[in-house]
Amino acid sequence: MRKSRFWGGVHPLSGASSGKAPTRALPVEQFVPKSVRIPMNMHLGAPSSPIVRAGERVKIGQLIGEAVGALGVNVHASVSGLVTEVRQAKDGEPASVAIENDFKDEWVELHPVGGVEDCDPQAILPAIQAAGLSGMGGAGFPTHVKMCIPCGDKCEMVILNGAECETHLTSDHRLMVEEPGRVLKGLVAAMRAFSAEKGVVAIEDNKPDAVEAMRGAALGKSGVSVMLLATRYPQGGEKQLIQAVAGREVPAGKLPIDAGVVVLNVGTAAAIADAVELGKPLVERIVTVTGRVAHPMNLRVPIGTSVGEVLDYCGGVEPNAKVVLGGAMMGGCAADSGAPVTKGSGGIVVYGPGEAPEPTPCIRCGRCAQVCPIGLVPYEMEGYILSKQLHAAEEIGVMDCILCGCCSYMCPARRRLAPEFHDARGQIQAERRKK
Amino acid sequence: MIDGAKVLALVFGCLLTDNFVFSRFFAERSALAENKLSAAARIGAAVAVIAAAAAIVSSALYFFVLSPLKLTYLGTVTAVLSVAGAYYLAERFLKVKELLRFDHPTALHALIAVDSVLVGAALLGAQAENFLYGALTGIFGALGFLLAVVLMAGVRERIALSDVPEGLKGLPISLISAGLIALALIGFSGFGG
Amino acid sequence: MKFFVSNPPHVLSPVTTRRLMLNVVLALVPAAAMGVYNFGLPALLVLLASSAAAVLTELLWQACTHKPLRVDDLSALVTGLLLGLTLPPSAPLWMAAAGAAFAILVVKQFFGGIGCNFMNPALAARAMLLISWPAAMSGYVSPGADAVSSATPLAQNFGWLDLFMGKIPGSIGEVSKLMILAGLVWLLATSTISIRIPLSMLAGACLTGWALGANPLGEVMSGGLLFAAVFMATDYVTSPRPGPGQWLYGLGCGALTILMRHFGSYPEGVTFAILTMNALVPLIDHAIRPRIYGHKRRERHA
Amino acid sequence: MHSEQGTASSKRYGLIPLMLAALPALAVAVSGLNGLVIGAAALAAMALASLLLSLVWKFVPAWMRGFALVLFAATAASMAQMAVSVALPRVSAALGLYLPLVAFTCALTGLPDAYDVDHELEDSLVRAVIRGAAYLAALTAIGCVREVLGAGAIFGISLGASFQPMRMLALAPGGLMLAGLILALLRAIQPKRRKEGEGA
Repeated sequence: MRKSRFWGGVHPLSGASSGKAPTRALPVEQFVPKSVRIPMNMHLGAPSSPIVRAGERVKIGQLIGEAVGALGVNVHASVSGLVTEVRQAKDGEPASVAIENDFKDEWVELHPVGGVEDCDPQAILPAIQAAGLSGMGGAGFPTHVKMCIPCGDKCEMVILNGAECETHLTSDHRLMVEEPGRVLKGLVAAMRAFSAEKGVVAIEDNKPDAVEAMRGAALGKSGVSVMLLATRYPQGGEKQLIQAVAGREVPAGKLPIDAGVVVLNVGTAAAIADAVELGKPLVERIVTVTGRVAHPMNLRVPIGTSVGEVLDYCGGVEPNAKVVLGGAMMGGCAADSGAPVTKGSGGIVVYGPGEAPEPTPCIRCGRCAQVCPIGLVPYEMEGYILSKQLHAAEEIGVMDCILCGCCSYMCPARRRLAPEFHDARGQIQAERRKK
Repeated sequence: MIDGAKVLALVFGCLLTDNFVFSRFFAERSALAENKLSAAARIGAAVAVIAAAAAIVSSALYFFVLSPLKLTYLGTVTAVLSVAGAYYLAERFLKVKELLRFDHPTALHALIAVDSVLVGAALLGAQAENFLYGALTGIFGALGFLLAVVLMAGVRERIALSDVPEGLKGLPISLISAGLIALALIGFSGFGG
Repeated sequence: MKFFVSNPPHVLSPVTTRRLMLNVVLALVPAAAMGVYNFGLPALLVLLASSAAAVLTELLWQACTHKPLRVDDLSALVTGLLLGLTLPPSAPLWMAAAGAAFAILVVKQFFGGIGCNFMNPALAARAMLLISWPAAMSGYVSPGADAVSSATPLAQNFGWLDLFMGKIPGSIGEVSKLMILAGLVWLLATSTISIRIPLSMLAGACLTGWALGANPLGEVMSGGLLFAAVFMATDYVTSPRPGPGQWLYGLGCGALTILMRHFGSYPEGVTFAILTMNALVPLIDHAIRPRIYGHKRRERHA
Repeated sequence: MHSEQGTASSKRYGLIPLMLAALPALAVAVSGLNGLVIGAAALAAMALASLLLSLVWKFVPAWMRGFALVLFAATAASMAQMAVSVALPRVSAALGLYLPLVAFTCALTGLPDAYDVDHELEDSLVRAVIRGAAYLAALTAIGCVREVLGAGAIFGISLGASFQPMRMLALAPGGLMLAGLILALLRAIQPKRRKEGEGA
């Protein structure tokens, strides 16, 4: 099978020390937290509004936060027990609901739609919306919005993103190996919802066991195939995946559906299968805990569990460690041990403390431009941004940047390119809103 | 009367080795002024057109009017008048006013004060062996000027993003850049014979 | 418990500026060693003088202007070494030092230091020396034989073996083609540079030489062309960004070199050719931009 | 942009704008003698143009004033050129068109602007002479520096064969770089005027 390519890209922590080695063969274990604090802003769009009060008893899967606005997403209780606190948003802290686990593991009454193969395709989307799905790859785009296709557009192909190109993470890998059937059911459901003819599971070639498992599950399913991709970051970026798998580009400023493609994370697909066949909302996800912890693990963690509790279970961390939610290339840092596991966090990676090296002047070596998967020239954009010429930076494409961090990774002068672009995009967006 | 090798030498000389900006120092200020490539090309083109026209007019006046009448000592005044004439012609027919963004009543005064390339070209046009060489000098000199303006604008765009020491910012570093480019263009000496 | 917080990415490629510069220095070692072997002590002294002067000038400037001391990035050493290798072994030491000081001070630091210069410092310094002291810069000595001076190392015919081993009169680092190629292999193997510029420069020289009726391979093998194609034209700061612009730039460098050799009044044109192309780099970068994902070509140009 | 600068530079009377106007002089100011002669010609042209201006200004109609300025400057430059070509024919030939060119641009830049001229006519002659003298000194100094360092001689007298001059300084690249350095130096000397030369 063809190993498709996209532009640029890097091989962070390549080879034996890819960071994935410690957890790639570890089966997923269930983690049971003592308490959870579920934030209301795990998705793109307006935060959900809490509909429970402190002192109330909730069961697993019970709606606790209602979607607000077009890009809103429902939030459900991930453990059963007593609501101890409903915190409103203030000082940059999001609104959240804290629940004390009573370990009774009680579920609310579930309302399945039916089997993915034979249910009413019209009922799939409402089920997904009710289940509170948002993209599990990290960006947190509401799944029902992604699957709501505007009139006139046709989705020809559904791509399941099993690339997992980020360093360290093995959660999607383990999901595909252990539950390929569930993942595939999600794909079939999505294809039926769109009446799409083709479904492709795209997997990097460093996960042969996942490929084998998915191929086995896809056997006999019409229109479904498994595609091998070169192992290169950011293979799993939505735009890069579409370029590699479908051979087309998403037009600038548009969504994948404008290229006739919808991309779903494998984790999201599994959640779709649960939502349709079992009526289960999204209340837990697989998290890879690795790096400088005593026992690296793949855990199935209820949403809202604190990072500190998970890390303690894995052997604890040294003081002042750096705890990254996600992979090394794009993952943000957890400020403290109270940070919750969200629908989008595929991993908790622990690093020792250590300042980033001091940036030195750019030597225009062009390595950043060579690895940019979008075809941008990062050093020029940075030059314009640093000399306060935001307009010039915009002209050469800073708004097209996907913040993958390849340029920062590559830069021999250690310049903080991607964070610079992140801030510049924020400023430009703020200016546009003013107009 | 027209020597092919000589014309070639003249073309190369005017464009590269004897460039109005890099070796004749005619037009340092306008050539070194513009940061934006597009703006530089626009202004440079407008000035180049006037310079070429001035050189042709001045050369024609010198060889067809002043020389026969033995009035060659009026060369400088004629050259300046040619610039004035060329400027008014260009302004009328080519709308250079908008290109140069002049809105000042004494635009001519300002233009000459800034760009000695105009008077320089006109004087040079009158200094050649005959009218043809004078006219060619004007045209290729103007083209060379345009080349210099565009080259310098490109370099200045880069300098604008650089961490130039405070005392050298602006004109000094532009002059040093022009000096380095002139150093490079010395390699073309000898071209065309 | 509070955690340590920083911006992603949390891993960085092991290649730093210093590592890249070190790669260049290592790539220069064979050519330098061969030069010293062929020409003896004077060559070594010239190399030492130019390198030391470059490093010292950079150090002094940064100290005097209260800028962070960055001599440890080795870029000044590279400049000094490159300049020294393009000088004739008979060059006076003060001249080598003056050239290196000019390179660092005027061409590099006046523009803001590393990464800001638009012209290759070593080459600009060589051009300065060439037009300032032409006699001292063209006194080429044959190795071995005592002081047979020849005006131009281009004009004579040498055996292939001599050419490869550097048994010909010429500049210290430019004579041994074999050692230059060894340096090229090292630079490519460590992906310090890409093959684009050296290859296109040699191609440009071959094509132009062929068009002018000269022996294309002879053109490439004579003078400092090979050395410049590998070490000078590939300077990051003064060459276009990676992509088609580099091919264009290389072709221009090669073609101009041969044209200047044949029509110019200086015997070796490679220095001026690359400097001229350096001045054109901002325009090349303007004209040739990579296409951005999801955009049609030329769409963004206002 | 040009117009602002043109009027602005004639309103300010520092050395920097004048030096800018006469940059072409650097092309030929490669020896002390050249610098001296071209500086003297510029001084004479400036003084003459001021004199002419103050004599006839009242009779020039307003719409012709801009043009008159240019004409006066050209006349003064021509006269300076003629004087030099009679007195020093060889130097005049070496300076070529730079002599009238520099004299003309200096005279023009030295003249007050058509609009504020009424207030400044009285002392314009004095100012022209003072500035011209400073300019003369500067060009002579630059010429000497370039002759000594670039050609190993001073006013034509060789400094001996053992001194190896840096010939670049006598050529165009050296002239441009030297001009840049001198400008930077001037700026350092008159820090308050720093912004003035910046326009160009």
